[in-house]
Amino acid sequence: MELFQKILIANRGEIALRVARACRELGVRTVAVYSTADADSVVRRYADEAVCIGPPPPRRSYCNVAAIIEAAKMTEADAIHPGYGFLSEDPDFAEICAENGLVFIGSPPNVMASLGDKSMARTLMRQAGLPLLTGSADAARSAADVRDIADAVGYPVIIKAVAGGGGRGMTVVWSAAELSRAYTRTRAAARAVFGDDRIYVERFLERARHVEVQILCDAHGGGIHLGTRDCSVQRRHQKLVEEAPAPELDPDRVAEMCRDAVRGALAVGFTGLGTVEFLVDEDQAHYFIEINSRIQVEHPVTEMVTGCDLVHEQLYVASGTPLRLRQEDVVARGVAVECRVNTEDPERGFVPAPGLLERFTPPAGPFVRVDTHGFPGYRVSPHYDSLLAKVSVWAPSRAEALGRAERALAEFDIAGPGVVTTIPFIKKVLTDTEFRKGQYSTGLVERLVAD
Amino acid sequence: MELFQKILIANRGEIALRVARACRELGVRTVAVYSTADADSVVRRYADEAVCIGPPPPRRSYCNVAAIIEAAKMTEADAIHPGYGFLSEDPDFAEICAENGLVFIGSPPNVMASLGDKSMARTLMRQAGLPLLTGSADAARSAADVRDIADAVGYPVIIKAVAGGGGRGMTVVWSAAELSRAYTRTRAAARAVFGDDRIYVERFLERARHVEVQILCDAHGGGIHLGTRDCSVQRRHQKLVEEAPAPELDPDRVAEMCRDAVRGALAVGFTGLGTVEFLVDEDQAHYFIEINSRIQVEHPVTEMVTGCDLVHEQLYVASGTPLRLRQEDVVARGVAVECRVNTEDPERGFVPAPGLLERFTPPAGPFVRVDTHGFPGYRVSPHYDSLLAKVSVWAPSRAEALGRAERALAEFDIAGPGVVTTIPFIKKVLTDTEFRKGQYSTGLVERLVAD
Amino acid sequence: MRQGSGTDQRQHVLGCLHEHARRLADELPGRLGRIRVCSGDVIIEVEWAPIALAAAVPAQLEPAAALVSALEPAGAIDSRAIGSQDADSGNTVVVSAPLVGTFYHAPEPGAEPYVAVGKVIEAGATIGIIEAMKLLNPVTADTGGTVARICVENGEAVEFSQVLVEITPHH
Amino acid sequence: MRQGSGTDQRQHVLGCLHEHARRLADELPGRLGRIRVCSGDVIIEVEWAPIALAAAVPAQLEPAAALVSALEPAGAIDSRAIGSQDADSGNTVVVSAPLVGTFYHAPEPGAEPYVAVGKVIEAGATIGIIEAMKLLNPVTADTGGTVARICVENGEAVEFSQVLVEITPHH
Repeated sequence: MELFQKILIANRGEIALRVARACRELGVRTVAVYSTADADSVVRRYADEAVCIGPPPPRRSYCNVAAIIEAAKMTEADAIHPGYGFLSEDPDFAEICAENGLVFIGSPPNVMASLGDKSMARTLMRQAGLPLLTGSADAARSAADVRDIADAVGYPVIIKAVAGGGGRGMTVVWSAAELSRAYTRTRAAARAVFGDDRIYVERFLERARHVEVQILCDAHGGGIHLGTRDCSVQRRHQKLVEEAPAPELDPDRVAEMCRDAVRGALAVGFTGLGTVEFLVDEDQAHYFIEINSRIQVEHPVTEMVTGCDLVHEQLYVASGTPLRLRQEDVVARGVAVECRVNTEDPERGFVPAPGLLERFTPPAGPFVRVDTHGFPGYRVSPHYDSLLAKVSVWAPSRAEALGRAERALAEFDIAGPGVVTTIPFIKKVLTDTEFRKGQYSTGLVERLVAD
Repeated sequence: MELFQKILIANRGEIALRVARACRELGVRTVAVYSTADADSVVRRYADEAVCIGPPPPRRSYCNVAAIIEAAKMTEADAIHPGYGFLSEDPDFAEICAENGLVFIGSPPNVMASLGDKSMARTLMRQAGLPLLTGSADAARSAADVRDIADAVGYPVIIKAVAGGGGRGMTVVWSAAELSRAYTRTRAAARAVFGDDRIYVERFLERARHVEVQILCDAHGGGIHLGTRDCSVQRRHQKLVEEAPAPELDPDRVAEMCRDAVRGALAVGFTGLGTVEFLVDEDQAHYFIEINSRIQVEHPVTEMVTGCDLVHEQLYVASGTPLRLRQEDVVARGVAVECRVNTEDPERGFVPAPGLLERFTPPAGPFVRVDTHGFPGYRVSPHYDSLLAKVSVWAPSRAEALGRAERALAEFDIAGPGVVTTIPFIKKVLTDTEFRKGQYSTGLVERLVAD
Repeated sequence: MRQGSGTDQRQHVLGCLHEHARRLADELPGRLGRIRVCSGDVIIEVEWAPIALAAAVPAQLEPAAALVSALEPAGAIDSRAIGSQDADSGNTVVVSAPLVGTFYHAPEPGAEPYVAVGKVIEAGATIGIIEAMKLLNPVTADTGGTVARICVENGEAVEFSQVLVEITPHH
Repeated sequence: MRQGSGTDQRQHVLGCLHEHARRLADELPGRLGRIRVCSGDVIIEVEWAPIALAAAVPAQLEPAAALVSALEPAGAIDSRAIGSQDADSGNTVVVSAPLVGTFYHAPEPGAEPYVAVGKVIEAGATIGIIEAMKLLNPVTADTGGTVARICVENGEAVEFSQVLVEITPHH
């Protein structure tokens, strides 16, 4: 099976560079696309070719389907890697790629459409036998409908946008008194953000952990998992620290969750690289939340414990190659931790704090990996996500990995006028007693912020 | 068992930084020492304290025993890590450390002394049952003695200085006609360089591979090995590319060699981290060459395949902790390759080409590790070794590792007036057909240089 | 695609200079009259307003605002944006590609090109067509004048903000 | 200082210049009128604001030589080498530690110190002792003069090239 000749990378920042590196290792040529705000980006220089696709606003550049398709055609690319965010889970874009003879590196459009509808995804996974949090069978039809469900489920409940996902478009409701207002607000927000005001209701777990399973499925019905990641260190559903494997879980429960993940994905015809997200309660029961069909920001921790280059494998299955790994070939070793270094000010509610990087030297040395698009003299753009660097470390044990993460973060030299990063906050997380014990839940960050 | 409180790092360059990183991960404070030529070094800033110990010439700074001992005393360090080179295998220095209440992180002085005498090391290893190349039982006493041995062994032979090692002080003799001149010359050189003109004679293997075994022994008689490294890519006995494990060897032969290594080390009371070097002939028979009792330049490849931080383990055994790993805990996975980026000009016989690094951005990304003391604006000093950076990569297979090494080297951005590196030459090695097959010998570099 | 690495570097330097100027202005006490930052052979000049002459004021001010916009990388890049702008090269303005696609000189194969070098056009005139996703998008000039140069061949692919045509305006 | 042509180096230099300008403005007394920092042939110019219009002559300060040594990292460090050199501070020379060890003012506890501030010494005079590995190493001054300052306490550990004593030479 032939790999691709030339891949257009329809993304920016660290993930664009990460994909370009994988392509180069596999002898695949690359096309970078960039907005005028990213004219000095590393990936623009790194790629074999580069095309300017529009002005800074994403909808006119990185989400500009016409510009990207035209760029692929003019450079004679045969596939498009969408990275994460932007167009990575857009079924329409995937379909247009196909119509233009381009391989979209992701799941088939109809599968993405089903999974993107969180209510339908719930239904499909229930049919596949995955455990779900009690809640609405389908999208709730009215305020009364929502009230009936909430009463049946018991408070607190969470109202989620059907078109949401990735932590966006959800509201926790603690009592019946708040319900009607929360319903109205969530619907309005969903309509504004997603153009789809359907919502559904689920039981809300207060002390849950957010655990996800990395899956990889080929186009021939084969599917494997690559173990778990714990992503409970979140602030308003935005992840700050992730680790693999999820700590302090019963191995049998983990095995069951991973089997569920693969079964669920295969049941809906999923192909490519994906993540099945679960909530895990205090009794270690797991509940399906959603499936993502993109490479995740936090994929390096899985790579470090499995030794598997996920982007390589993603390209292989996208090209039609059957899985190169059997389930028994995937052996997790040690512990990996990723720290997200964002240009945000934790002291001021994590507001973006971009600016010119006058000093920028990432950490290095044994078992440390840094994915970043930063360099000395780089100006962090206010137009995009504030993720500047991912510092990932590996060690044989969790305690050693956390020590190594602290060492690495202490080495990171970033300075510039106006530039503030999440590093000090991440250090607080790493030294938190509850976190050290591996017994943390999604409430951790809120507690640390309050301190 | 308590680890050290504060370690003085009696070295410079990348290895000093590497040791400082390990110390920081383990919560051990560090003292850097530096010559006036290294006043702007990274490790000086990285360490908790720093002491200027002398002017640029090594014998007045990094080999200046009095200055280093005094620096350790004034900073109240409790141990000294010697790195590699300089004082790392100097039994007198180790003894003076002990007299001053400082732990020398290495093997006991008497063991180092025995192993440093290559003729005595041969004798000890023969007694321990290790296979040796046929040659003189002891140091050869005269030209006639040498001739008798050479006639018995058969040409070509190699004349080696008893006090040599690490590839220094040896001459290959192809025929009886050259013998007398080579004998005289090698003795004279040995006298000049080592202050000891004793030599010995061994059979010379033309198409041999240089394979070494990483060993770790505690102070309680315990010893394990951490697998093999192939270091056959050498130019005049200076290594350029190393990999772990040594490729294309019969697993039973490897197991035997590794057992020999541990047995030999334990037989002479070796403790700490060390390397047992072997020549492996075309029939995969192995012959002992020497034992080194220091951390090796090429240790990262072993770390990458075993997941074991060798400097951590070195510190633990030096502090008296029993081995933390059993032999069965050491499991090699995948293949790691290290490329030495030296500031040398391969086009002009590898002459040093130091200078100001106007541009310096090392490669990064998945499964790439760079150990370097370089930074933009750093001036490579002509006073010291020309090793500027070690680019190490890991992958599940050797072919993938070589592809990744090529990717990483292509990313390395180094430029400055007068600065030339070995990168282009290393690229030639990586793409060489014989090397790709894993069937190379110590003659590889010479052939590539001749091309 | 078109910006050489020399330009990249220069922009990078400019960004730094800008920062230096700004920070000096921030950090230095008193009432500044002049800051000069130069990279040619690395010069920083700071001049304070002559106090006694406060009334006569700032004839000599190389105003901060001008410096900022000249040194601002974002501004430099945005100047490649859609439509016509003053080009560096004196008195021509450029029409750049407002989208990615294939540039055509004429409405259809064999037809008369919209413009030719030397032709006089009015503001708002169509200078070509960019085809993207099978849609034909006319490209118009914001400024009238004489067509000085056609920078892209007929049927050539263009990226966003690529210069298509240069026009010498009439004054 | 070796002047590289690269942007990186120039930026580094610029950073230094910036620092100099800021610090000068911070440190210098009076009301500043003008600072000029230059690297081409290394100049700093500071102009004070004309106080009462007329007569205030712009004082030109800070000789180039001082700036050179301030900007040259390697040079600055090498100037810490063994023996006596001209110090930055005008007309004193320093005696620095020729080895690492413990500095003693006197040959033995309770004895008269070799030198004291104000004492006149001749070239070659012992100014103290450094003990290293139980050996006592006398430290001598290359230049005679009046002892201006003793920079290290008795019994204090010193690193290589650390300044021990400052001497004002006689002319």
